[in-house]
Amino acid sequence: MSTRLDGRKKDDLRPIKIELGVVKSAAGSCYLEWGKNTVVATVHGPRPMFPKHLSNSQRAVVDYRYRMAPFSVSDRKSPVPGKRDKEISLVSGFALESVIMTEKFPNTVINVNTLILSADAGTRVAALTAASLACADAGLPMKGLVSAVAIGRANGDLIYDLTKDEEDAPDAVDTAIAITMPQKEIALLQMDGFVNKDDWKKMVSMGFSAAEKVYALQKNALLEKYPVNGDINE
Amino acid sequence: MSTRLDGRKKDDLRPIKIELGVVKSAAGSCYLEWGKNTVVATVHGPRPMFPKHLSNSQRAVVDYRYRMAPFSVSDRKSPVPGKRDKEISLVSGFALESVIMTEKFPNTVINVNTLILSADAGTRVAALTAASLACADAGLPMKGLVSAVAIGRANGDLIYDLTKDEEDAPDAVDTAIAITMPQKEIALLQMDGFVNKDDWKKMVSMGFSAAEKVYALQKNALLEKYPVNGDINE
Amino acid sequence: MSTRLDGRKKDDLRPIKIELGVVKSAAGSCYLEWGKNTVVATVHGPRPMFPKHLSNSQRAVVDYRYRMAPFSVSDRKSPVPGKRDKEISLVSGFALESVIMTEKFPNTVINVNTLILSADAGTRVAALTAASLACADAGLPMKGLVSAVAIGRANGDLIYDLTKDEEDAPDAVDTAIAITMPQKEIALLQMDGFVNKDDWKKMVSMGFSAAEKVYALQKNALLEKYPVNGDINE
Amino acid sequence: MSDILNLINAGSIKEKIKNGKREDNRGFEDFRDLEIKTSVLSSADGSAWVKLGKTEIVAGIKFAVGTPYPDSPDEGSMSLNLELTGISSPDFSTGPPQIDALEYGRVADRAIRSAEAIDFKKLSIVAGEKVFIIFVDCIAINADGNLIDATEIAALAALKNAKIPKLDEKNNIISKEYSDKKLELLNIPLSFTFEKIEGKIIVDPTESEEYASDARFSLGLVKDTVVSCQKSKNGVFTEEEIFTMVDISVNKYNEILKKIEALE
Amino acid sequence: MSDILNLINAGSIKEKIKNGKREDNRGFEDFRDLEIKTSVLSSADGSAWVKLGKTEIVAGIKFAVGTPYPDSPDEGSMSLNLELTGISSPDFSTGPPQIDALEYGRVADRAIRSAEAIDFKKLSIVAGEKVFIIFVDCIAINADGNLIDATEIAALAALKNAKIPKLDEKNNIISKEYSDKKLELLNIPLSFTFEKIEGKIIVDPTESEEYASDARFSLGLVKDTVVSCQKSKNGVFTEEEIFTMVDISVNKYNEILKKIEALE
Amino acid sequence: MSDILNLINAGSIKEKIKNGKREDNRGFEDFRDLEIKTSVLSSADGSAWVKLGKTEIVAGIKFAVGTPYPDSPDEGSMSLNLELTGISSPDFSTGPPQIDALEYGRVADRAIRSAEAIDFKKLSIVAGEKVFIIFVDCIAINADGNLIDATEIAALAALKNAKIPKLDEKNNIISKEYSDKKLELLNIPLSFTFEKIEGKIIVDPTESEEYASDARFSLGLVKDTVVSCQKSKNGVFTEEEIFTMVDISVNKYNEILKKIEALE
Repeated sequence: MSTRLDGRKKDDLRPIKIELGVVKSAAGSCYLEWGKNTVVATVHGPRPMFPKHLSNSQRAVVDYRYRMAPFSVSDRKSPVPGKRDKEISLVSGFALESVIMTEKFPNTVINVNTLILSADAGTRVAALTAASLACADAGLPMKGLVSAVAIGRANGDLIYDLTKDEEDAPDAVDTAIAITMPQKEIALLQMDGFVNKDDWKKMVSMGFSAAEKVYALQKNALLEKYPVNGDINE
Repeated sequence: MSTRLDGRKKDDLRPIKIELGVVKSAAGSCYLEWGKNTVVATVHGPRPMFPKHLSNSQRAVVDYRYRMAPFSVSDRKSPVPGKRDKEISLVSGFALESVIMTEKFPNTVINVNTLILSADAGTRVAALTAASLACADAGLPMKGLVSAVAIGRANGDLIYDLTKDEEDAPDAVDTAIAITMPQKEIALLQMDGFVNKDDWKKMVSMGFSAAEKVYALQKNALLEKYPVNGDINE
Repeated sequence: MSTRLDGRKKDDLRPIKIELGVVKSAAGSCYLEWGKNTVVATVHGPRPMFPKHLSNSQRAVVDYRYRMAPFSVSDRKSPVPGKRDKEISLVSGFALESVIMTEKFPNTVINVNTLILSADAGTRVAALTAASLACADAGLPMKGLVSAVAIGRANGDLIYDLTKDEEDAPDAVDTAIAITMPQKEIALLQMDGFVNKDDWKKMVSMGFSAAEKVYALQKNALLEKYPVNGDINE
Repeated sequence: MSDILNLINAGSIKEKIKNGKREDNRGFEDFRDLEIKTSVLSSADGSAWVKLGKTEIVAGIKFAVGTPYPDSPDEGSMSLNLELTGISSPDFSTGPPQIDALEYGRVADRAIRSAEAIDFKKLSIVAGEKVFIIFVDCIAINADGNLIDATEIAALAALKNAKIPKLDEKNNIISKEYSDKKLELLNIPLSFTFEKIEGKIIVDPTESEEYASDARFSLGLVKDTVVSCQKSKNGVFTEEEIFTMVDISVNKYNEILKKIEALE
Repeated sequence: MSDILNLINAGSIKEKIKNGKREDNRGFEDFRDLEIKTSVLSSADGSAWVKLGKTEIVAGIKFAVGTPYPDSPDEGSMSLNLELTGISSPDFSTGPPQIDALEYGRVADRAIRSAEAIDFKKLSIVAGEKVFIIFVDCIAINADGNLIDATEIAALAALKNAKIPKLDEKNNIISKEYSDKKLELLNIPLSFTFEKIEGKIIVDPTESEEYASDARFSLGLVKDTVVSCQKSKNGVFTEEEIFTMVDISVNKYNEILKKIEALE
Repeated sequence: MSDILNLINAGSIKEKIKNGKREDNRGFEDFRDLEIKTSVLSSADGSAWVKLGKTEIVAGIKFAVGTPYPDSPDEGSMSLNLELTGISSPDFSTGPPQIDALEYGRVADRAIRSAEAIDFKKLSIVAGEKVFIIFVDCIAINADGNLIDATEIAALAALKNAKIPKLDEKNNIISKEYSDKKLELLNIPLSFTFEKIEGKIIVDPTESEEYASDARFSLGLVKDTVVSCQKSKNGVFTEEEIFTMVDISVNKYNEILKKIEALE
């Protein structure tokens, strides 16, 4: 089995480091390093939503923001959010709404902010994984966690968790996938590339097993900070 | 009598094709081809106006939008409305307010949207003519119709309904005029050019007769769709 | 003692001309020429503040705007306010709030607008001096006036009221200072430069004496327009 | 239809879906009638008017001359934009930023890009200096659901219809004159959008059906090759559901493709 | 004056107009006192301060060096802008986009353009590469009606007052140095704005009169030549009324022109 | 902490200050614990993470290549920006323009500029044509008062940490490759921010203390040289208070400087 540029096997994730509760003023927060990605996520709320006509009388709305720091990428990024940022924010917020018991907080907003401080491919899944932990750290009632990961193809291989160098391969395909745990349903799925139907299905399946690895790390981090609660998701 | 590049006589309009009710979700709508101009107009409302301080306790406000599709002109137009678009929207909305019985709907807004899909001179009068029909199609109570047309000068002649080629003549003058029908009063009058007082008066007078031609076509289109009502404006 | 380019001594101000009540529609106004600076200031209000959540239930809020006309400087300035304009507006508004009895008008806003028509260094202090007079002209209850002036260094000398030419000196330091009169407290203090602690303290002290000169002119202007009231600030 | 009516309507939609029926009696895997007209606008370099049921999208192409990106000096570029204007709904003319239009446009855009439908190298005019930029502007005339698929079809039909403008000696576009070359499309990516209502998967949703659903999935395909996908809304899908939707899409691809290939 | 007071006031204005009187006892065809000062600002390349009754407009000219439009490579350009700021009314400092300022500025701008007041070819510096752009920025100091005519007069007086800057060897503007050439005006377009109240036509309206009226007409003239016009507000005019307003304007033209020609 | 809680809290803060105490038992002239980490981000050309008590600021440096200003053709430039995002408070993610962030960033920026900390001439690449622009982006991770001083420290630590990128033959930046030269800082300006509560002057305020105060003063220093200052809020200071704050700052300067000099 061929190894990758950074020595990983096909189904290895990059090293992930999780720290909870880092931002003192937030209800919940998470600092996460994922390879060379660095992310901070915070949760504020639920709190009453203004303007009222944007609120939902049946449930809380998750206002998710995916933001890249200007210095997180090669060429300085403008602080003004672009189309890509807004699209990722939208679908990531949906993914979180699928596990938060939003029906307990009608007419409110839950603000989830994620900030990419350093980027090396896979930032949206790193942010969503961190955001899911920040929600748990905030003590929000949740049906489960969201465990997100990228699956892709580079140089002919279907692999877990591509780096930027691997994403630059001529045949690269990148699939971002988020799984609700322990329910194992798909909460986010975005892909760009050119891949036949069967390989694509394989990648989706790989997403489930890769997400299990992410979930294990998420659980550990939560258990370390909240040992008395036992495993909150099983 | 000299004929024009496209074979028309001085007091000929370009061919006008009208279709009512084309946009299913709108209260009223009109698709209009006027020479090489293509316009769609829709009417929504009246409905309560927000923010309230912009509403009028005596009558409905007409929120008219004149918009050119990016692909409607030679060089792609930015989708952001410019000064010209806003000015035309303002005075066209005023023209419609002069015939709609807005006093019947205090504190509401009537949204009139016009979209130029293809442009070849005279777009503002084509849009206003279509918008007037869309209002009638929406069943809004009206004192009459607005019939709009451009009158101008090109190559020494005072003529009806200039094309873009004629507008590019060195001595070109362009007057947009909208007449309330059957009242025959001036609801819109905009002009740029350089023309002596007497010729200018002639152009205004020509506007009235040209508007009659437009009005005849408008009536036909309405009678065709609403035959049982008889002629709603006479 | 060396004289300056325009013949002034170190502690001379440029000629200041004040005219009150120039803008008929405003509650209070002031036209002020300060050397080659030309400023107009107007005051409107107090009036109820919208949106309400920006208002203060204990007092009036001063909404101060420092604006430079596009033609007031060498290269045309964009009409869109920049960071510098916003910062000056913020601290100038604070300075005025320190003398206006804002507690008398809870939940209201007092709009203070200043417009630089011609600029030659010292525009922020000219604007604030004019604004203070416009507030008095509007009859707002005030604990005193704000008298503002620039103190600086050019070509080795600590001097009053620099011109643009003096500001361009290689060793130039510029300190904008506003003093509440007759209380003699510092309401605004902004400085850019490179000056040792002791010289800087000297400049601050010079600010107090220079502000006295400005105050004398302000009092004269008010007494001329409102002779029956006597000296309103002593 | 207003939001409130849609909400009320959602209940009956769900009830029908449970019983295997759609509001317009289509099968779960049936598209609505699709009508495509091209060359509908004299001012655009290419144009298409697409009706998918009551949903109508107009797409217009404009070529412009610009400078290439530094990291691809010999390639032109494309910009696809979807606008939801007051024409189709008064809610679009004011109010919050159009996040829906942004998402739909992004999904349509990414499919074309990933499918390598356009050979951007052929859009180079002077390598490193001047390239063609293709603007694909799509405007919703009537919005009755499934704007993503309708936008994708309109964009491709308009691109297929596009003529490349002539250039003068300074490489500026000569207005209304075209070279003999038409824009060549290497692949025809199509979009297939599904909604999940009461556990059932339906294709080509109407606006009412969209309101009744809380999970959407869109797939971009070239024949049996996946080129893009997007899961949206706060519902979830099982792995099996995802696989089923891919299989349905691959089966449907040729049906839609034929309508585009039939165009002049 | 606040909106509410203006509304209350409108009734009495209408009553007076019916009886042939205006609130300030002017005749229906009389302008208010007009005062024009130029060279009022040391920083501008040309400037004017216009008082028309209580309405006051300051106009300042700035030259800049820019690139010409591709379709007129040897012509400079002009940009006229009217700003209604918090100086004249607190309502202008916040709130909705300034549609009024935009309309007034457009009407004033179009008259200058149509009148061919400026020979744009004389503003060419290096054909096809560098031209002068003239910025005419007008700011309302006090707004008491008829801002269009006051803006037009202020803009023209400032243009007439403008000196063309000197250029260095790289064709950049040298600050505060001017060539011997003044900007030449080929024509002096003037604007005449009318309001219709209770069926009567009045010229040079005050702010109160504007509130009492629901039909406005503005005409741009060079002597007896019409160069622009704009009907505004939701009232209407008869053909005869329009003709009357043209005739009044032509008669008034020289009266205003003299004040501008008298300027240095 | 919410605005309302801060207001309630303000009373007890004031009471304590009157009795010579601060909420966290610091002396009036004491800074909170300061921790500075550099090289924390692999993507930035220089970076620092500063903790001042609970206040946390991340600063990242990015070099870009641009054209110089016409009036300083052989000098590069710097742009410092502070962002208060939803990360630190949900109020920052929406709502009014961030006037606080703007003010804090301006104060930090002006101190660096006035101190001539960076030799902009050394940032020239091709005189008159190409220069380096340094972007200093600061983001508040946690906002617990005294953002000005924390931002100043973070900006300087990140600048001190910055490596100058390598350029290719066309003078474009080569990604992730650096020349041997580090960015040299000629002076280290530091900021000292004071609040006045119940007539007492305190340094390095917490967010709660900021709410309890109505007068702020910030001073930028290089050793005993003043390089910038800013009085803010609607309270006032006496001459003597200002002088005292300068003296305190000069005394504190070396204490903070050492922490920055200790950085690699």
